[in-house]
Amino acid sequence: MHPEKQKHTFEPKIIAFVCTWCTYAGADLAGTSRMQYPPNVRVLKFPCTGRIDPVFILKAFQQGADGVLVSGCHPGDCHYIAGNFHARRRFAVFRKLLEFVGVDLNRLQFSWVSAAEGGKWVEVVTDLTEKVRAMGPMTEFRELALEEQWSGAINTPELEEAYNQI
Amino acid sequence: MTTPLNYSYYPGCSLHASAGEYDLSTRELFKALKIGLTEVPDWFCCGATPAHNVDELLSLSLCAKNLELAEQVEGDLAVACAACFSRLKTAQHVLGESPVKRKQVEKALDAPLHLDGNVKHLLDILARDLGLERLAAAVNKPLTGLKVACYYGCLLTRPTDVTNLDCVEAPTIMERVIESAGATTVAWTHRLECCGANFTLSRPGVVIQLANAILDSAKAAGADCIMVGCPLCHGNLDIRQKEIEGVYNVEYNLPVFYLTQLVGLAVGLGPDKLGLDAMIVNPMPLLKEKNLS
Amino acid sequence: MTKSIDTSIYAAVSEAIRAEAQRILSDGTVTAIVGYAAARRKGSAQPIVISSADDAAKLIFTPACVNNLAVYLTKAKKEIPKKGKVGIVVKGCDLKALSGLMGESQLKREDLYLIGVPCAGVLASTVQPATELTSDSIAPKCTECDAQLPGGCDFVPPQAPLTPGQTRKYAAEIARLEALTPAERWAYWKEQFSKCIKCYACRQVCPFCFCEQCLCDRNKPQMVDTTPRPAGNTAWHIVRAMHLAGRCAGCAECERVCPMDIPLNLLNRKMAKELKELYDYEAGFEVNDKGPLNSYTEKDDQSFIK
Amino acid sequence: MKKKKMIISRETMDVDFVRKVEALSGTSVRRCFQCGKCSAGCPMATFMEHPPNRVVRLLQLGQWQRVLAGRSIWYCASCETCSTRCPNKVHLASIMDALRKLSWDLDGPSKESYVQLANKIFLDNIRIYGRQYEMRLAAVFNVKSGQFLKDMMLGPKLLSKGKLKMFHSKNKNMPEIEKIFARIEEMRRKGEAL
Amino acid sequence: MSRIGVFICHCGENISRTVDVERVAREVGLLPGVAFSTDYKYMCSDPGQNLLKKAIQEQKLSHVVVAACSPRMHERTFRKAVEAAGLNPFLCEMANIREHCSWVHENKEEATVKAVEIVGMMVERVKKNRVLPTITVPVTKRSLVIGGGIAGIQAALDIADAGHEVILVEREPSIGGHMAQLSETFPTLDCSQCIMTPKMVDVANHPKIRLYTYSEIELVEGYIGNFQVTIRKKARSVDEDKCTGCGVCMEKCPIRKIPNKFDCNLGMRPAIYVPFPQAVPNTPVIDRENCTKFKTGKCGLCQKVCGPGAVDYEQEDRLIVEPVGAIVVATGFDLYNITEKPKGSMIKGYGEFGHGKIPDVIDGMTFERLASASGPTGGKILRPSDGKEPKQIVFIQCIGSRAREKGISYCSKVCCMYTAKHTMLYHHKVHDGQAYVFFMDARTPGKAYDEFWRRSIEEEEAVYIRGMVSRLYQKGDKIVVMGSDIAVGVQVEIEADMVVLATAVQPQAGADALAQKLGISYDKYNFYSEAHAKLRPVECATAGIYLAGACQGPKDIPDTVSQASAAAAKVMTLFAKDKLEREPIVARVREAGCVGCFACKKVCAYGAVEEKEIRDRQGNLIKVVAYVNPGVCGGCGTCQATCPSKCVELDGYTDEQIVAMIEAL
Repeated sequence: MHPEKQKHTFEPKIIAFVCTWCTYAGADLAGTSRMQYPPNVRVLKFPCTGRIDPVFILKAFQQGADGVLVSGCHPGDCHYIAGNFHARRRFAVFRKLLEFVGVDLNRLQFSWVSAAEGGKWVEVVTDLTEKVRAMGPMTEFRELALEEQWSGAINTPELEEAYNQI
Repeated sequence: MTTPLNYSYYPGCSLHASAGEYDLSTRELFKALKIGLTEVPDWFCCGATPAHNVDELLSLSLCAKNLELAEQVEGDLAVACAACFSRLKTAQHVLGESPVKRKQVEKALDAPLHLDGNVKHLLDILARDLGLERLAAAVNKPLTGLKVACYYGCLLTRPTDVTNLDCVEAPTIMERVIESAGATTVAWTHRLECCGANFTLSRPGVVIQLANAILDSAKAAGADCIMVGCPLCHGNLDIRQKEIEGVYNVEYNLPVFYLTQLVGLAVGLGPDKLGLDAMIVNPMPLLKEKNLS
Repeated sequence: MTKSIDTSIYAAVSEAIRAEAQRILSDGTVTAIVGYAAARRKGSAQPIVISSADDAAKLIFTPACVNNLAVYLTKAKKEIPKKGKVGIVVKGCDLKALSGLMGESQLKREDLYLIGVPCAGVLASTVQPATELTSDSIAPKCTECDAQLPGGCDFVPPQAPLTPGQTRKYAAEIARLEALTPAERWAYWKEQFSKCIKCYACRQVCPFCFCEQCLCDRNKPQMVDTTPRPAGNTAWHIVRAMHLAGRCAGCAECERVCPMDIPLNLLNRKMAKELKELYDYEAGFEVNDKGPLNSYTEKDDQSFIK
Repeated sequence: MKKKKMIISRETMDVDFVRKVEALSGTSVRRCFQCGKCSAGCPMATFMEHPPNRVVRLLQLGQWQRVLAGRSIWYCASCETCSTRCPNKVHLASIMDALRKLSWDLDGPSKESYVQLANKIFLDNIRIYGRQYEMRLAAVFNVKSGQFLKDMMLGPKLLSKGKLKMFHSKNKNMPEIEKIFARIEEMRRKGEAL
Repeated sequence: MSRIGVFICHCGENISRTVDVERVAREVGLLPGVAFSTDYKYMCSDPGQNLLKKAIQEQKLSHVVVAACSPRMHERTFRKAVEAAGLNPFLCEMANIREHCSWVHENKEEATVKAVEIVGMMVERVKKNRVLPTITVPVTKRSLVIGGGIAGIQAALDIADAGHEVILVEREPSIGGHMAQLSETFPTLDCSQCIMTPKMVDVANHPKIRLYTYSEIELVEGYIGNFQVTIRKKARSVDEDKCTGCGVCMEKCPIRKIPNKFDCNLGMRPAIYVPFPQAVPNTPVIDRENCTKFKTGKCGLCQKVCGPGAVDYEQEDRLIVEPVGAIVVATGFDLYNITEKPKGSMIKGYGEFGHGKIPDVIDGMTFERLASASGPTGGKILRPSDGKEPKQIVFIQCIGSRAREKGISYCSKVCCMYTAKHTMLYHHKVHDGQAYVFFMDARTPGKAYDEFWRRSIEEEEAVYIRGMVSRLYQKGDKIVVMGSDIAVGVQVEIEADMVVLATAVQPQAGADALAQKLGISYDKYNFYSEAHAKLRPVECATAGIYLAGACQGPKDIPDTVSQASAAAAKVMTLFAKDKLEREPIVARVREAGCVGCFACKKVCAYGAVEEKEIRDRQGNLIKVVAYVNPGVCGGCGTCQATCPSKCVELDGYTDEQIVAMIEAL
């Protein structure tokens, strides 16, 4: 018995950067346990959260992601000894930077999901999807990409025509 | 520097009826200890066991309403009756955990819920807020030589992780409080056993059997008296004691004090201020014997 | 209210620098000295490299000596350090950058002769070189300076700078921005970044941007859009701030040289503030083996992680 | 009830009823693995025809009629010893509450009428007076249960000790109480609450 | 131009039930660079793999994407197949459309669209994959075994018998572990010490085994084939080379009343002691906390009486570094106890049983010591409180185990059997006594196990009561047991003389700290995690580290010995080759761009980054750059994320590959 599926007008794109040993395995466990979660997430596998460059998060937003999830092993459980500890500092600082330039941090989630936490994976992904869905699309970077220099206002008919012909 | 202690006070129905001495002694004791106590205006029954027994929604709604009323008075909510205490705490817990039930109760009250206030049993206030040291300092007439069996009953510490008064299986808070008042406590086996509670009305036979086991255990451990924090326990152990003695053909003669009565004695309050005359098993011979009256 | 700032010691400081330079060049302690000399316009100053004791008289220190000379030891004049030990005139802020560079294996302490200057502040980039130094004309970074007297140098003139308490300009601006909503902040920075013409002067002048190939110039893969358009500009400035986090010593050269007046140091200061709050890290005179983002403790804050 | 053979099939196992119990009690019935620790510690087990663990067992089999027909649930004192000690975190005391509530709704097919009667009078008292008056509670109970002489010995003694108040004081919140009762009834009528 | 082949697996119906595989194949086939795409019922089957190989050769494919289950499942399988077809295995990637798609979604349209996108991402990624040559590293053919219980002893003997050196490290002063404490063993009732002590002696005498007792693991560095292990050899205060084991010191020691942990604190020992008479090595150790010499500086009697002059009060902890190629972890278990636990701890105690304060309520191990002929009572079952023989004895099973409320949900596996054994031992020793057992389920799978349990009831007259106990309390010199018999449906009360609790098996205290040193994973109870529950039950996910015994989960002796031998076999397999091939997922430095800031070196947890001088032809130093030792590199990529100019790249996870995936969104 399943509840009637709700139709949404906006389906957010969520990108998840995960480590292969814990969170990827946790997501696998969610699968083997046949848990259900929204299909909005695309998973990118890394050996370790230590490998995840903040630039990837930026790149993901620029490529149209509405939400980004970064998830790895719990502290002390890193397969590579300390990658997640380095990542923890790196992202603690990076999110402050993004916040300062005006990115709503509700779109950027960090989590520890172990290989045994299929349920937590489902919860984290579902929560983020629903949260971002409620917030609507991430327009900031997308609008930026469409803009030219000096705010990109196309304010004369000639320019407009020229632009349209491109 | 210590900040003055002030509480809103929920006596509960029994304290306005059969357990009037509990109410009286609580008010007098707190006055003597300079702890403020303001009765919640126009509180009503928490629903007690019958309500949650057959109608949880009603029970939760009544408790939530009382918690709302308590908000009108400054301070944490002090509760004397163990059953009221357990019910109010449980309601807070359940409504905090279950959004479904919370919604239903909000609807029944037609008002948003106030669940953040602290609900504290008198024991908690004496042992933690006031502190045992300050309590001991207020003792004028230590209960030296009085051997007390502290009876917790069911509801002071239960449910687990909800009342948070003390360890659910091995509580010591009553012992600590009354030892601070100079009394000796006895180790006995039936501290946490049920007395039959509200079956006193519908199935008194049950109560007589269970209460007998408790009295027997306390007597066997060498106690002079029993201390309780619940009017229902008190009723079953004190009011029915003579009847029990008759049924089992034994003699216990164990006065059953409310904790506020015993602590009140130690603080130096007279029998009239503690309602000792309302006790069915007359405590006066014992108190005389121990030089406490 | 405008308060004037006492720069009377600068003359004596200049004198002391010249004498010391004369000495160390003559006795061969150093082969060259990087310092400041007067430039053509009245009151202005410019960096100079001298290798003869005769040129020591050219050295000065004035409120116009704004440059961070550390950059001359790394990429700008890479050949300089190789000739032998080099002397360098450093303000406190510049010294922090040097310490950072030493921590990142770009310089060795034993290759340097540090001439520290007691500094009461230098001029803002927005005023003319001959302007009097006041609480208005002072460079914003100097309002937050905690390093008027450099420490651990080989030589520091004995004069002590006097500085009045001042409004911390970056702190105030950071607080103002933090109080805004994310959307308002985004609008603010969008406006600022849209001015950027990608001239990379900020990169050029930064002592820490010593990479031979900048990530932002790479095209395989292209991590950051290289064209001077808002999307790429925003990415560049975010990446720049992130790469400098935990390294930037606050010399504010980036902001000074920006032709479009983008408040670049604001981002750097914000990062510094966060690192202070999170890991109690501050750039200082001591050489750290590891920066705050190259190290960790097991108890680091993780309240933001689910 | 005579011990009838239990015919088990999908039809005779009333899973919906069990789900209702689980919703009301907020605890799982299936989780119980029948260790019997609840029955071992239950002060009332000797008065019950089905000890607590068996009440849960019957529920697991969807045989609620057998449970409600007996007096076990009405002999539970709500002391919560079972819930406290259950190794499996089955909150049996809440299950008992839920069963009594459902039995009450079904107008009590149970044998145990005294406890139900006491509860009923108790709740009526709250609705009418806002608080409980033990004298009235006892008096009405004795009248309604036909035990006119029960506890006769206690009455005068208690009265003399001031333990039974004959009169009740006024409560400003009485209209509120009535509204709460009414709203709950309304919700139930509309099916918004169990 | 790449010629990518995409293979979509149905996984029977596991994928095709919710993902329209034909449509995925069709749509992916249109992507630039995709030369071939198809779907098949079972890609991992032989015909599936043949299909893949044939397509590579016939279609001249340059890269392969297999869209199927999780790469954690079959990446190896497909990379092997690709290699067999003549392509470099690292030109093959898997798209996970089962665990991450078909199994977690129900809507076919949504799942299909997602699958297309997942495969599309992997297509873009694989285009950037490079040929990676396999890396070979040398293997140090010595192994470390941590823990000297039966698991560690068995593993050490097996490996040593195969001719490889073994370093055996034990925390306690003697090897033997818990098995040395047992009296008899089920289901044969042979004496534990009779079968255990010869093995302990074998260890001591084996030329290939180096034994470090009273020692702990301080630090583990390196990787499979090349670990560097630092061992802390705690100060024993007795020189092992000089000591002859005569025992005079122990006889003369004036401190005699220290509870002996080996005897579950029932017996007493002196301050200089061996835990039990058959200890290996038979060298005493001074318990510095209780020794008068160490407490006050006076005494020194043991040194005076020691003929060979072995007692050395100045001895200090020593750190020893041992290079090893493989590690067997055999740290065993500890028993749960019912005492009160700190507030907020995951595990709770048993207040209803008095929190361990009733003296005659003991645990199973204490009963073993009472029953053991070498125990403190010489094998007599006597009450700790008054030394009387208990005539009514109650055993309660599942204490702590299967008790979600107490924080442990698992079954401890051995208690049913050892309780049955206890009833027999009791019946043999106290003929007029009666044993009762409260139990929920009797779990007796195993050869001759159920027969053993039935024997305890049918022949040894133990009374089994199906039901649990709610409360225990002291009443006079009896313990009142309030239980129930759920078969009868009544409460049961027994006035017992003694109660034995079958408490849960837990990992050793500090198991998590050791796991963190080793870099292996563990579950929420701190049991070590195997790489695969069924197919790799003795290996850790961390290569080169193997598990034996109860540190991985509750086990009885036969299971433990089997697993220890299996772990030893794994070590021998590793040692069978001189060089080890390893995945080439390692970081490489682009020296041209490296400016030598060594941020990479600072963050590398493996110490894999070295400094390398670049010189011109005349030998002049041009610059110093970073160099990653591929043998040491763990492959986490933290260096790359840290490098500001990205001049260090992790093969297999390059920026190009990752950016390609992000851009494919």
